[in-house]
Amino acid sequence: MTSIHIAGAGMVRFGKYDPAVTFEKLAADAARNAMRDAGAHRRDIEAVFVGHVFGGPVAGQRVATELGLGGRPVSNHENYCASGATALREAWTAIRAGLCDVALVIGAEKMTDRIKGGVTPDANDLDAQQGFVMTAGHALSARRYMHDHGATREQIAMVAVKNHAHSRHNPYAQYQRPVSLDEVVNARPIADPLGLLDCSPISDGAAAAVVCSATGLKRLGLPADRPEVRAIGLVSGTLRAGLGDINEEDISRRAGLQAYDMAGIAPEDIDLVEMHDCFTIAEIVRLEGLGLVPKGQGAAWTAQGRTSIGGTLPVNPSGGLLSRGHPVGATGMAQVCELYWQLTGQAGQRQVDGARLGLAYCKGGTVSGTDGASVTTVVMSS
Amino acid sequence: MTSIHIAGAGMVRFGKYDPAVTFEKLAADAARNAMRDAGAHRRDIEAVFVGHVFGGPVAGQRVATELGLGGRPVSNHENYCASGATALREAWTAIRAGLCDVALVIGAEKMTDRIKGGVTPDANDLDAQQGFVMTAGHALSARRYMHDHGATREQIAMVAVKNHAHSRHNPYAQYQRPVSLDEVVNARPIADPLGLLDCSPISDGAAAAVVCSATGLKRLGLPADRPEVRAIGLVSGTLRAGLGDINEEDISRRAGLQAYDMAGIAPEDIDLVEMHDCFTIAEIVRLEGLGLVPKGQGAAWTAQGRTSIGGTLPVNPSGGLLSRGHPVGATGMAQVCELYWQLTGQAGQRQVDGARLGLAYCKGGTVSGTDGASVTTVVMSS
Amino acid sequence: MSATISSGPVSSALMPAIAETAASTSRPLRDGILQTDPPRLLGSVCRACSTRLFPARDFCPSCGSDDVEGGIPLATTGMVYSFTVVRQAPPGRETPYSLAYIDLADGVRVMAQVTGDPDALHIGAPVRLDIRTVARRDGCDLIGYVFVPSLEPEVA
Amino acid sequence: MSATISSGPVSSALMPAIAETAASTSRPLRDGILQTDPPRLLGSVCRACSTRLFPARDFCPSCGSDDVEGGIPLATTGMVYSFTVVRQAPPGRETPYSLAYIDLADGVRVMAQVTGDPDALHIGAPVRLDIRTVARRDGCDLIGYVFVPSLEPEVA
Ligand SMILES: [Zn+2]
Ligand SMILES: [Zn+2]
Repeated sequence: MTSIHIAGAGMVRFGKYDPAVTFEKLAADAARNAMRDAGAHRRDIEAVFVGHVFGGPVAGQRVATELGLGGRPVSNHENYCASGATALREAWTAIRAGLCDVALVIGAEKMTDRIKGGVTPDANDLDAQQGFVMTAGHALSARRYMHDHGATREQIAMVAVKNHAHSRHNPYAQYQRPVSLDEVVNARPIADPLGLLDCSPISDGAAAAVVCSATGLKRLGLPADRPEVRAIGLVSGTLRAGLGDINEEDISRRAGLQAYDMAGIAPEDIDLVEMHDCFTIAEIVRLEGLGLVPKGQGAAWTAQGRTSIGGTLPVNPSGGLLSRGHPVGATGMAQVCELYWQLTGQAGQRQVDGARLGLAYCKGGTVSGTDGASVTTVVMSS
Repeated sequence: MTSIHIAGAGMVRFGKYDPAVTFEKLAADAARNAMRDAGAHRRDIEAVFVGHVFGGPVAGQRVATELGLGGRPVSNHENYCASGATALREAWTAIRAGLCDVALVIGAEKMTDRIKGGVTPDANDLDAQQGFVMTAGHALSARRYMHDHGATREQIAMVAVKNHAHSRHNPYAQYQRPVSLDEVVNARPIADPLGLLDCSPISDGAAAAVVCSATGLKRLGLPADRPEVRAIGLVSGTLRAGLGDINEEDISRRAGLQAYDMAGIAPEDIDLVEMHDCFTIAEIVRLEGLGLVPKGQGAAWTAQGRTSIGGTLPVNPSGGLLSRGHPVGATGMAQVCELYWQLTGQAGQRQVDGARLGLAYCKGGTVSGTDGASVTTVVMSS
Repeated sequence: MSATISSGPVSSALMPAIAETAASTSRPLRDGILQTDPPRLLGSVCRACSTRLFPARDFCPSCGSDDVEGGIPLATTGMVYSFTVVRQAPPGRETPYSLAYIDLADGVRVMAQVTGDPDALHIGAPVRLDIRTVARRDGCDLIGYVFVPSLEPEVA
Repeated sequence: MSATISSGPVSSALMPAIAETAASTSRPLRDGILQTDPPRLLGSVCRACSTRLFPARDFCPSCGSDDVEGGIPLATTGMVYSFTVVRQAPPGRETPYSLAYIDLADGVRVMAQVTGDPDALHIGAPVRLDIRTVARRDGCDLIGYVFVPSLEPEVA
């Protein structure tokens, strides 16, 4: 079976763009950056895979037309916040299946002119009818985590402090200034105990990569040692019966195991993580679910700096969703861009020393009664 | 490389359902029918692929939860009217890549409570800003086809007469009564020269199949001679420069060639076609683009009965989109269900004699300046 | 069921009206999730492993059995497993409101709003079910459910 | 540009106003697609193979070249390649209106509405460009384009 590589990656800076800056423009700009980075011309691209949630029907085909890539197989893939990573998984699968050797993968979203007051589950969802919103779910998680493990509000808030400290050095991040613990703890309350700075923002943006087989790398004239996509796990949630721990993160555990098995690695082998920190507490419980941090110790690890750049397990050197921003369909591919830059030593002042094996995790959507809709786990090595 | 088979297929009747009959219920009912037909239990299903356009984020995960299939990889795929076939292509690719052996593929749509006055291109589309609607595009095609090839209004209308005659025998069709040539020609005008009965209706519905590798068939205890999915083509449109024939159907030609090459067949080998007749004229020009009917003769062929059941090339024995209905994300999988029933001799009074090799064609969406957004071509053999 | 009037932060979707007053123009928020006389949430129980679920399913997620019975009245009392006060929500829903996971006495966890003073809420607080009109749509009362804090023994 | 007032079926989005009257509160329907003085649609031309396109692109779909020049004024006269009268459309757009493919004299095909009597339209009918206000949004006139039937020689 062929190995599958990232030949090049590119983004646009995440942020809040004017309505005149369209979904198509963001996506095409990110794609051009990735193609330039890979030294890929139009003629090299055999297929286009696009992940997005709110771009509307055949959004990927509109983007491909802008890019002069009309004619190729183009497809659109949606798994809410895991959409970008799902598009990558479809490309990775197509290359494994021998359908193509050089594919363009784009994650993109234009949210600021479409989404008001936070993303929500489907209106038919029973929990949504009770007033469930994403923030509330994470607030319930945080409250119980503090109760069960003696974690403090400040320890949880340190996730935001850490990730904003990292994003100072990420030119693609929506926010590039540090925030203090006081600022996080005293921010406007959103869903107790979480405040505004515990929540990732609503953002616009796009991120892309050129994904290749070994044959494809040769065709592009690139060396065979480009970062390799070793595994991409995808799982959905299961119905939770009984009175178990809501922070059990069984869905994360299963997604992690799937990726570790496929890549032939153990969680201890991982040098850095791009984690779906849509909320501060989420970074903590997901790291624990993945088996990367011992159960109940994630908050303390954060406060001790163990998940900072320079710590034992750097998490979100990019700044994560909290600081880079969270255009939902783009996030998975932005994580892949960051791993690519880290694994090729191009991450500048946010470079993680000795970055050889990275994991990117996305979790998308909710389905009433389950522990989540969709989780992806991308394992990449240098 | 493994062969890939349809182990079982199932639908719900297409039509206009009450708002209380949800997207999730339609999709789950079709899936249960397909699983029952394949003799597949929950434990047999390794992954779920869902095609839809208007179901909302993580719709597939909501359906999987209803079905008790939580935990598996679930993904949502969109290529407008080609969404169902695109989901099948992703499953087929995953099996080829060795990711699974038994997959459930669902195409579903709940339109009647969401879509008013016909589907449209994205509002940002330049043509849409001029007043382009889908019907108008096909009316422009019909007018020019009549001018270029001396075809008559009545010959084009015969596509609707033929397909409604076929659907009398399809228990899953939205409309099961014949219509006369007079009824079609004198129906309320929509976009001259096309009237109401030249247009497929707005519908609700779902269709599903259990898709297997040879290993998967064994696991389900099924014989190895289940219908095989020989090829699935996927192409996007290209920008049209100059003053060429708008009925050139280059996109259909390319999609056909891709599928014929992959399946190792010639167009003459095809015994029957499930064709995306979203409008009467579309069936004619697409058959010509695919190389199945000589250029400019599709209208005459239809009027002569050559594309009727019993003719030399039966097209839409199911009744097609015009009669079966067109819940956009479901259509591609409904075509696959029909080919499965035809190839296994289960099509009752609409059975095509000697059906051994079938083609299903979908075309989805528009992008301003191109000849279409997305075309899929599924080749299946008995 | 007592005629409890909500006194604390409850969503605008939760109007202070009780189910008994509902005429023929009332229906449950969703088919099959509750009954009004006596007021109960309805779930399912697995005949193989006794797992209870809310809302009802036709299969058991614990053991995979299809031998599951629906329409089972669930316990009306429980304890707060975790809670939050939601202070920002998408347009159309008034804030603040208290949202909680309630662990019912028969082992079923339910997500619902809790009435009363949010500052008095705590993990482990006893609550009881209140079936009531929670919204009005197309001239019809939608019957839903909230939980109400119970009197609890003084802690020394 | 003459001050043509539409006399036939034209969408409600096409108001009978002309571009010259537009004050500073007017802008094109889309950036870069037209100019008002003189009134022209703007396209691109490939320096390698001379293919013209509307709207402009930064690459040539015919030969793949990136050596493409934008902002090229296109011919203002052309012929109807095909046409339809749209009698049903989604909410917000008034019917009927005539929509056509226009083949411009310099080899570019444009989709646009055509003013005037739809019964007089036919394939091959000569038309000319009219740049005009086609909609109003946020107090701003949106400048777009339609085509107007030209006088044609009597056919014997
Ligand atoms: Zn059980
Ligand atoms: Zn050229």
